[in-house]
Amino acid sequence: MDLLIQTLINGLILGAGYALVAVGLTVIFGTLHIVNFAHGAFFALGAYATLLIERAGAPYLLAIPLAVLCVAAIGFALEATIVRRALYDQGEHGSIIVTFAISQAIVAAIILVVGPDPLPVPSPFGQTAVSVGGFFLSAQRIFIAAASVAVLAGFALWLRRSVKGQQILAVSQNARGALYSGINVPLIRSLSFLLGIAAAGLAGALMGPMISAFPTMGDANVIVAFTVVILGGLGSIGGAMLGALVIGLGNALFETYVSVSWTPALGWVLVILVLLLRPQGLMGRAQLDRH
Amino acid sequence: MKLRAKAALAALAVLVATPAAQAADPVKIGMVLPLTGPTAGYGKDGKLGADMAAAEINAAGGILDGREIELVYEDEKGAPQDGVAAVQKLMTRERVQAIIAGMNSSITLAESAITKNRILHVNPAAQADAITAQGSPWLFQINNTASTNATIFHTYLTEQMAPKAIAVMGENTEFNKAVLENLREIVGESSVELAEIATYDGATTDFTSIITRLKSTGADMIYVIDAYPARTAQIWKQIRQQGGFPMEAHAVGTVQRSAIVPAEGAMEGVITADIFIAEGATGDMARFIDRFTEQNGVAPNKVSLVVYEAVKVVAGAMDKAGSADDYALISDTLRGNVWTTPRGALSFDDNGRAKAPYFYIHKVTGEDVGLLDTFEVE
Amino acid sequence: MTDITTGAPAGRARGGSASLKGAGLLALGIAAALAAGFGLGGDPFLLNLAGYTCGFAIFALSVNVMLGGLGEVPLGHCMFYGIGAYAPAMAMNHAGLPYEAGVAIGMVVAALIAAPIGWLTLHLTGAYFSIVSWGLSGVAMVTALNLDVTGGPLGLFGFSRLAVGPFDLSRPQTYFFVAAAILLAVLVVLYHVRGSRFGRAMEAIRQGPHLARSLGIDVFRERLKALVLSAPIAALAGALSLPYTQIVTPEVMSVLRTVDALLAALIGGVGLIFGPAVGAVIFTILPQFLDLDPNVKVLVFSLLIILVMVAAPGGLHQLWKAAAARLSHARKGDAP
Amino acid sequence: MTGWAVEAAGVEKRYGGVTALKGVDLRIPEGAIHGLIGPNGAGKSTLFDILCGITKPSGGRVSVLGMDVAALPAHHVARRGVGRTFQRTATFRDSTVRENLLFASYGRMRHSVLQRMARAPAWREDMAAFETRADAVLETCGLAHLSDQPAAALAYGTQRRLAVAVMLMNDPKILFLDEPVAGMNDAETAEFIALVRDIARGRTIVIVEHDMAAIGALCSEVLVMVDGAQVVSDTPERALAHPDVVAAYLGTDADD
Repeated sequence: MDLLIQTLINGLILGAGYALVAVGLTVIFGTLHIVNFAHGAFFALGAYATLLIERAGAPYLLAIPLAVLCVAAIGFALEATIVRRALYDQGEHGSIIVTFAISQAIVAAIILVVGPDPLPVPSPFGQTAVSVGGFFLSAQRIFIAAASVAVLAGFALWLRRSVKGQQILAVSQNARGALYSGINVPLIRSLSFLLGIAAAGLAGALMGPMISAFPTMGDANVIVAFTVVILGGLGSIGGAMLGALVIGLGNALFETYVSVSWTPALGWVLVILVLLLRPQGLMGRAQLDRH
Repeated sequence: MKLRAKAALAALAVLVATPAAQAADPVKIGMVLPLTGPTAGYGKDGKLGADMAAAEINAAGGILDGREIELVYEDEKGAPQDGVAAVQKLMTRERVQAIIAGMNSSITLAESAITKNRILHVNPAAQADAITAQGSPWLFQINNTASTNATIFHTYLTEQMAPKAIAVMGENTEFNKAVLENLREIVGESSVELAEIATYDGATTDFTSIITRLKSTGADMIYVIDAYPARTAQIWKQIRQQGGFPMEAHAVGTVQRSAIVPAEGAMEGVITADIFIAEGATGDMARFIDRFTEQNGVAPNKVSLVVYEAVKVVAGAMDKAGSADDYALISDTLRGNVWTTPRGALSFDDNGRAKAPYFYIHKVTGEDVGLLDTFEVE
Repeated sequence: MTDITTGAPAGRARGGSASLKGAGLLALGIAAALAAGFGLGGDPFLLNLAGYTCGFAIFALSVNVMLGGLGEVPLGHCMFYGIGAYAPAMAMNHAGLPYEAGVAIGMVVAALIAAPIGWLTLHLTGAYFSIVSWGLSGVAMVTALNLDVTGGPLGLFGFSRLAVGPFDLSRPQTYFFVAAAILLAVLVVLYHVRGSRFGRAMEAIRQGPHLARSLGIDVFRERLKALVLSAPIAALAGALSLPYTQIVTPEVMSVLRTVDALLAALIGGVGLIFGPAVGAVIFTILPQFLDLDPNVKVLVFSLLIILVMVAAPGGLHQLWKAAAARLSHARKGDAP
Repeated sequence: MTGWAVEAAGVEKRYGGVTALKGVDLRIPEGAIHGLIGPNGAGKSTLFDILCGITKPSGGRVSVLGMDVAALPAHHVARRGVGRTFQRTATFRDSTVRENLLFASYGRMRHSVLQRMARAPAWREDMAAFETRADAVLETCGLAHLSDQPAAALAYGTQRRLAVAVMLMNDPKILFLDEPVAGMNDAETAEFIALVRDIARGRTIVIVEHDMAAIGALCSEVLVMVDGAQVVSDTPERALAHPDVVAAYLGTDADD
């Protein structure tokens, strides 16, 4: 019983982290129809930015927003120079190549500038673990889960309530219609790209203290994020959260009770099963046939 | 100690006595290291060691009557087919006279299929027994084999630390398999119980559930088998967050500062072992560490050391054999002599395996490992 | 996509010129292979690499059946490549079968596995298909890692005899010629596929699945056929990598391999029948001559790829086309 | 055969919570040119999709050429003589006019890849039959001189003619045209009307169109739909004069 409870706690907290990585992917896909393979690289940039800002003397909690700004600025530069020219309306093929190349370039740049060795990202929550009734909870994980829930809820609310958020939703549902109704579609696309990149940076800043900063730190996390996003339904933020929860709990339970070696296959099997039953994912919209 | 100093003096005498010949063609040695990709850190460490060795050899007048050593680097990117490509390029295009290649066991095995019976191949760091078990006459290994190292370490774990039950977690690699096999054997001869073995995939991002599962077995020792610094740090952090285990150990030869520093103290007290330790070094080793630190601004680690030794041993053997490409002769020279390295006298057996003179049990202390015990390797 | 017409019709003058053009291209390919094979005679490294590149080009062609043919991005295609590499390795090391038998088994198995996989996944399109396909290759990789018969994490190595009939593939020149011959054969087959009823159905589906369906094309069935066709080609490519790599590890099924092939196809041009092959050559041979720090090399290569995509989102052949158009334009309009 | 090319009764279609069609009845006699009009969002395209078997109705009965199209996959419906042009992806834009027709002759060809490689008789016959038919269709649609032009490079009106030519390759018994003259200039429209009259011999044609002049010139009868339901079915003149139709058109912004 205790084992089950600890496992469920692990799974929930794990899921909250996954959601944070996945939400940026899903926003970018939803509005831009770009499969962003560079997400992991921006995740890494978030962790490195946090680390460097902390080294410059800022405390962790201040370093997080500053790091997110830094990553967003890099994202903005890339958007203005590359993404806008090469990707919009070019279909998925171009986006796969370009985002993959961006990712390779960022990882190589990190190795050249900072070096390949993993570096600690200091956090006030550090290695502290809270023990509640015999169950262990890492302070940093609780912080990540809380931040993740707060940020995701705030983001969902902003999408619903604000004018810009509404416009993002409109573009993601029907870019042509949005254009006709006077929405500045290019601006909304740029904004969505920046939001997605910033979310990746935030995830890196929050998870850095747990996994350390190293150039390829994003790779494995982004693979999980892809399963989360597809499971939930590409482009659906609610779906990303639900998918993250399902995969977080599923992985935790499977690892504890079934097999550790086969766990990486679990997410994919879930994805395939769900897609067979609901091709649009758990919370994705059924697409109207448009010719 | 005395013996070692004498050997060093003898080596020095040979070098001094060599007349500084006219600059002949340099002897090219191909260095295959992971310079990009997830294990690029090892490549960086190795390169520092190799460069230092080459600089020392050349400063002392080179080998074979004044020929300089030229190191040609190729990137194996942490993948077998890139390792193979690197070796082939070095052999056929760069026409190197020897190959120094070997960090990861799978990659080294792939590379050794190319070098077998064609060129001198020295594997500095990879440990899997399968590499030198192939019977390649011109393949040599600087590091101990996984089973040699593991036997000593596992005996230490079971006999000296004497836990009731060990829980094991490790990445699904060839290295892990070899270590596990040895562990099963040693544990089988003792009263210690193997509580649980969790083998995870390289893509695993989180270890809490695995650790929860292992803790639930009631084991009083956790033993982690992972050679990847970033993941090592992450695993130990998560073990610490779940309250840790009464006894904690990490596989031989895989704990470097590059894991301990990002672990931010979570590895404090973890028991491990290696063929190298900086703490308390004396004689040649102390001088090596000082020189290295002075030149590079960082202290050397095991990887830097074995790659340094590999270059020195290759150069020394060529020099002594009087040839850079008669591999049968060079190999006989390698086997028939004792080689002085910072660690002491190194000799190679019929399989090309070196045995480190000493084996150290470490305990992680602060940002590095501290010495707990020393064994002489028979 | 206008290039595909070359193989279309018969009976009329146009048909005659098309097959002539096809034969000319084939002759050119054979000449290039012979020139390369003998020209590189003194350089076993380049010959070996060229042999491997031919295998890689075959994989890029297989990927391009899905990419250029159907407009889907088959991220998990590396699974079939991996099956093709593992099959001869397992056949030789476990069953004592010759290499050729293993290659054949691999191709058959790949086709047999492709059918149910396609049935499961080809109802999906776009990013959904890509990512699920990627996931399946991930499952295959975990499987290869955990089974004993695949040699676990170490993989399989120490192959007895890599040879096709009398041709010993451990000799670089032979390896290159065999691989090049197979590459040319695959090109010929794919060229005819493009000109056939099935090839045109694929092209119609790529350009407009709804319109294609309204013309009576069974979209799902043709997509499935495309996958079942491309899988054994990928397996063949995987098998041809063995003489070069000398080892098969689970890493052979890494998604990075598919990404490399996708890049090759996209750089060479997905619409050209030989585009992916040209891309593969650019992709594997070119970096060997960039004498830079490996990380700088990655950086430069990535930036080059981005530059190409910004300048010509359809691949390098778009640049060539544009340049050719400008040239002919300049020639015509030299009066003003 | 009943003499009816299309017989539909009580056709309904719901997407999630949205009802796109609320019980439409439609009968089109064989050989007629029938119009289908209504403001945007009236459900015309959905009805088209259902009649071609692309979309399955949520309720009601649909019979086209005597087939229960709701029970058949779309490509089967197409192979049995039902053709349809689209508003946006009307042609294969990356290919030439001739290639467009080659794609369209899929259903008439039988050769396999191997037969193509061997230049077997099956392939020769297929290609010869194609050439004959393509020449005839190109002639009919006035595209003969453009056969090697890329579709995307054609003038807009010409592209729409190509869309019809693509469908004609299969010699459909019934042809659905989705807003064929939208965006054409007057000359193009006139040419197109002549083309439709020309090809209407021996087949049924159904047109969705906003251009009332074209509808008036071509159709014997029109069905007017508003908001997923039919309002009236009559001759074009009388249908357009119907007060409900006038109200529906005045009450919406009939863009293009």
